[in-house]
Amino acid sequence: MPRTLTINGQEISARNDQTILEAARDAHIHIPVLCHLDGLTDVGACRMCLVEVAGSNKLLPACTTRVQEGMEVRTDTQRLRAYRRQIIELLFAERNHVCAVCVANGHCELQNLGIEVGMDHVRYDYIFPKLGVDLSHERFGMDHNRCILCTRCVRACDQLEGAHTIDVMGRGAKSLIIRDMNVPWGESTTCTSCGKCVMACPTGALFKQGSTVAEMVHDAEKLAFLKAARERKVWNV
Amino acid sequence: MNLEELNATATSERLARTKKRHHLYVCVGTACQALNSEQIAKALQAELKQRGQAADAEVKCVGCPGLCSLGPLVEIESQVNGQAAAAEAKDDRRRSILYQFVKPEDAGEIVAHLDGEPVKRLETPLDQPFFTRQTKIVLEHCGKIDPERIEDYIAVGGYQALLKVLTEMTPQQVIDEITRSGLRGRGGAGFPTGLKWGTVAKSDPNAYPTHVPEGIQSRKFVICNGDEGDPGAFMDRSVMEGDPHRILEGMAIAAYAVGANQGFIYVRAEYPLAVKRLRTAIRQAQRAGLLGSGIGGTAFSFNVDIRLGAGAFVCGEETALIASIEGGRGVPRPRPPFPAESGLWGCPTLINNVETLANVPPIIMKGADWFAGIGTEKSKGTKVFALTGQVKNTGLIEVPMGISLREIVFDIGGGISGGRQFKAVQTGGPSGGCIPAQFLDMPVDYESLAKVGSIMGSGGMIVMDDSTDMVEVARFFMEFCMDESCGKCIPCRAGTVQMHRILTRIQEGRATRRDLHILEELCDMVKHTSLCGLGQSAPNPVISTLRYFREEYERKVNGEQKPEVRIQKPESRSQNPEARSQRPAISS
Amino acid sequence: MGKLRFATVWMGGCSGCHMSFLDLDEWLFDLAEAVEVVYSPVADVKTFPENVDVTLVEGAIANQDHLELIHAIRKHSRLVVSFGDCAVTGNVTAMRNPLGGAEVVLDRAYQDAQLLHPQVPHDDGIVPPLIDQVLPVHAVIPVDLYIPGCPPPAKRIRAVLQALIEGKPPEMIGREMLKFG
Amino acid sequence: MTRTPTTPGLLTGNDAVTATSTDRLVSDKRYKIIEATMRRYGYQGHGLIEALHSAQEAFGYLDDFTLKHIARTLHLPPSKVFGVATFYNLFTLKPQGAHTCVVCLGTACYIKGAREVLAAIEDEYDVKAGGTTRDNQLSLLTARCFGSCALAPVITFDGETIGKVAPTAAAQQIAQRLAAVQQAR
Repeated sequence: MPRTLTINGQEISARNDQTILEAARDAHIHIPVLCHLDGLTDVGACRMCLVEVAGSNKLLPACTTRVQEGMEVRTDTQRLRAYRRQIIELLFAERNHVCAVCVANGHCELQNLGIEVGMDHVRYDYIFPKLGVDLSHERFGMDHNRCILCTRCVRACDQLEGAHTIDVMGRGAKSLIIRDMNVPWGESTTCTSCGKCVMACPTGALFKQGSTVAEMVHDAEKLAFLKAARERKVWNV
Repeated sequence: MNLEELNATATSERLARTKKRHHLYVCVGTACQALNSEQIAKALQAELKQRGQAADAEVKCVGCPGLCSLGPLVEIESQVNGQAAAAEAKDDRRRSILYQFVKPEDAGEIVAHLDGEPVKRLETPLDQPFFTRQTKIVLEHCGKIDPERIEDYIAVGGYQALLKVLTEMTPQQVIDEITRSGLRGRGGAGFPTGLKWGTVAKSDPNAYPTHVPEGIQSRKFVICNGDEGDPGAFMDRSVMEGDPHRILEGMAIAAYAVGANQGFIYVRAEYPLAVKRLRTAIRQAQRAGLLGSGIGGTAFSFNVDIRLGAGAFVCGEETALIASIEGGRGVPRPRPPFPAESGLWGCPTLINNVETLANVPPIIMKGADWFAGIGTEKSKGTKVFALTGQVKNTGLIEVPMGISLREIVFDIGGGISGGRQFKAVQTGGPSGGCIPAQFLDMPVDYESLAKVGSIMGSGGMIVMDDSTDMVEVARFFMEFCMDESCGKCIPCRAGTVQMHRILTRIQEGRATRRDLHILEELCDMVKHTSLCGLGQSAPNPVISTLRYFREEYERKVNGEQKPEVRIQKPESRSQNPEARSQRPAISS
Repeated sequence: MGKLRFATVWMGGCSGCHMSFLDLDEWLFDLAEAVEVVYSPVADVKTFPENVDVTLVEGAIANQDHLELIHAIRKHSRLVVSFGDCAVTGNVTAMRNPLGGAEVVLDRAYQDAQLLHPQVPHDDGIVPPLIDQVLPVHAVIPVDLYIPGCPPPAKRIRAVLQALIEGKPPEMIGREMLKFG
Repeated sequence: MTRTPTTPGLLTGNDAVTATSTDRLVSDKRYKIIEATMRRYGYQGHGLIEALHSAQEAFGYLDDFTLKHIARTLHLPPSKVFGVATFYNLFTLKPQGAHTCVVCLGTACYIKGAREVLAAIEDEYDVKAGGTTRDNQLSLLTARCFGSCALAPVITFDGETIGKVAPTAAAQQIAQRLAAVQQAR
């Protein structure tokens, strides 16, 4: 049964099983996302897609909230813009993101969001944690300095490859992406070297070995393609 | 055990009790136990035996009677037969005496004075405001029954409510009764309990994808949240330790009302005594046919399992708690869908706090109107608080909703200890706020506390005197939230780190007005964008102290921008090449 | 209207931002019409002058000299501009921060990497003492404007300066003006 | 119906169940306790935290071998088991000292000087919170709240609660207990 709702005052109709994010995209309304990736389940973690819904005193993540009849959604208020900028600044301050020397410079979702939210500098203290780079895998590398803990790699490995090689250890600011029991990537016994985690990564945290500055272009769309092909036997080439 | 058998057990227990003239209740709650109260019980027992009074008196190890600061506590209840004693007694049949700071070596003197004058040097009055100003519903049996004997619970009317519900009421009638009582969740947010039960009862277990493990038949679940994580709160622990059957009965009634056959009690592993007593209680209830299949001879089946927390504050949040019971990292997920529609393994799940469930049996027995007659218009019944901090009487109290903070702090609590002045009272733990003196006469209920920027919370109440540094209090709670953040959502994970840095900078005298401004902005953002309650409430201690004690912040931030700059001192460096020979070479 | 008193400063950075500034090519002549360069690595002035209208600061705050100079700059400049990623974020200069203090860097540079006579210069006036953690400029003094980029492209620098000369706030929005790296 | 543990040897490389590791599972009776816990949950994933509790109780900490054994028996990805084991504060991957002292840093204890108590113990034993003394005799930990707030500030020594601890007396109280244990031995 279709639902009618308004987003930013524009009346749109959507299927009842669609999320606000899906409905907005169908109507060509842009909502920024970071932990969302087409083809993976949503976790509502990055809070970039928070929207205002009339009648709700809480901001709701567009990626996990289903549309409802008569919903009035605002995606781009001044308040949301301010919050989004703060969140992106927090990410830049949290680990060591140095765009100038990053493999993903120019192809980075975090960098793009920095531009989108109008970040000209970071107001918070840079934490400068000491984090490692794992180059033990023959084809891929992981630089924890650039990881934003979006868990897209974790989900890609679990949901699309099925290996569940990757998970998160620790908690809070000390969380870290691990393979198996926190072994060097090259020593993982469950990793199939399929590269889906690398495709899923929004930043330069996961990369192909040998890439240098600005050379790492992720292939995130492949994952949605793969999911559709596997589960629905639809090849959207 | 059906109703008839239950009544028979209760009667025979009561009869057995009347045969003993003296009942010696020794508190074996965690605080008193830590002070060797089990030894006191043994010593009393030995003393009774030695004096040949064992047949006449009974020593009972009981849960917390509340006044922990005077512990170990021993209460003596005696049937009075001598004239002299009768004059002192409050009623003509029984008299009660409370002994404080008891040591095992006091046993002889206590037993010797059972029939005569009380031991004056140990006695503390039972008519002091600490006791007389309380209204006990949830804690009515704590301190009166042996939590490790189901017969004790049955003797005071235990499991009557469950059998009444199973034999006389429909699930809808149970939900209506709870709704009419006005009971609200005691875990913090104060959501109407009846409404929650109704939602779970109505929810279709097939509406969302489920993944129930093999061997579990139920498609709806009841969870008792005993993950009492707020520092400074121990209400739930005392109920679990002191009256565990009450919780099982409340859970079974809830399960019947919502249509669940399996329940879980999620308890902090830091509460080993509570876990032990709950395990014992479950075993006893199963043996008595009050848990398991065909409860009380009806067709209703309900099992309860215990799941241990493992040291994660965030697991008090219901979706994180569910993730933990499922065996995973205690990470919350966005709601909706709410657990009432899709919770444990995707099934409709009722999650209630310990204290909420403990209120259920008396509501069923005494009726919704009785309960609704206690408290204020929107906050019914009583609330248990753990009263701690710079107050004379620390311990566990249960008061009617609507009582003023002043009564709690100054009458029940006996005022500020150490001759200092009252400054604030902190409620709601790391999610709550600090309430200053100007609101001392405010009634304690959900709405009033929210209005002044705090929350009811689970019941921690920490009294602070005028020596307390409020910025330090805010920093303390922020450090707590930072350490306990699960790390899933960015505002909480990274925002608490930044807020903590600014608060630390303020404390070190290196902060500017700009820092204060950034702090306030962060508070607002983290509060409104975090995924779960932990993050959403993490800024509360800062917001409330900024609101009432802003001058303490202002005093500390008037300086100029002072980054932490440490300049390397060349002369302090080691210039000895040998000392460095251990270092690996850079290139080969 | 008189000319703007204009300064550029080179702190803890690679001078790439200044190179990019020089990439403004013939527009530099237009700039020279509108501003008077009162202090710059490309001008032979020893002390930072007073009454400066606009100062572009390239580089992060990495040693004691920077620390002293930046306070003088703030004191004497109407508008302080963080010029390039090192000034705005710390960038490459700050990549030593996760390693700990200054000693690790000095050891690496003057001891571990030297085969002959490894020794950290420690006499006064040779190498300014490093500060333990490299800081972006706004962590030390209030900053009025930020030009990101490593280096900021010449077009971006021109857009900012053009606006300042015209007395308007520059519009720092979009990829052209805000991309880091 | 319950599932049975996987046949050994499914994973190759360093995860392979070698003869020695099977020996260890057989010879070390403590694995029987963990086994019993996992059996109680039908060898299903939701028994993971309970299994980790048993293992921690049996061994005092969780080593790689035990974590792998639990992962294999419960049919869980090793990364998930490691993720869970490191999420919760009560699990530790490092061996602890012979004795454990825990300082409560809950609010009630905090405002009654728990921080000073901790500092005094750290000073006396030259160990930081979370660490173990060099002679492996004492591990010093902190806790969020024991719920014994009426006794604030509270510390525990090998599970025994010591209430109303003064900073000046804390180290001495621990020393007494350490001495008592050593004498008993």
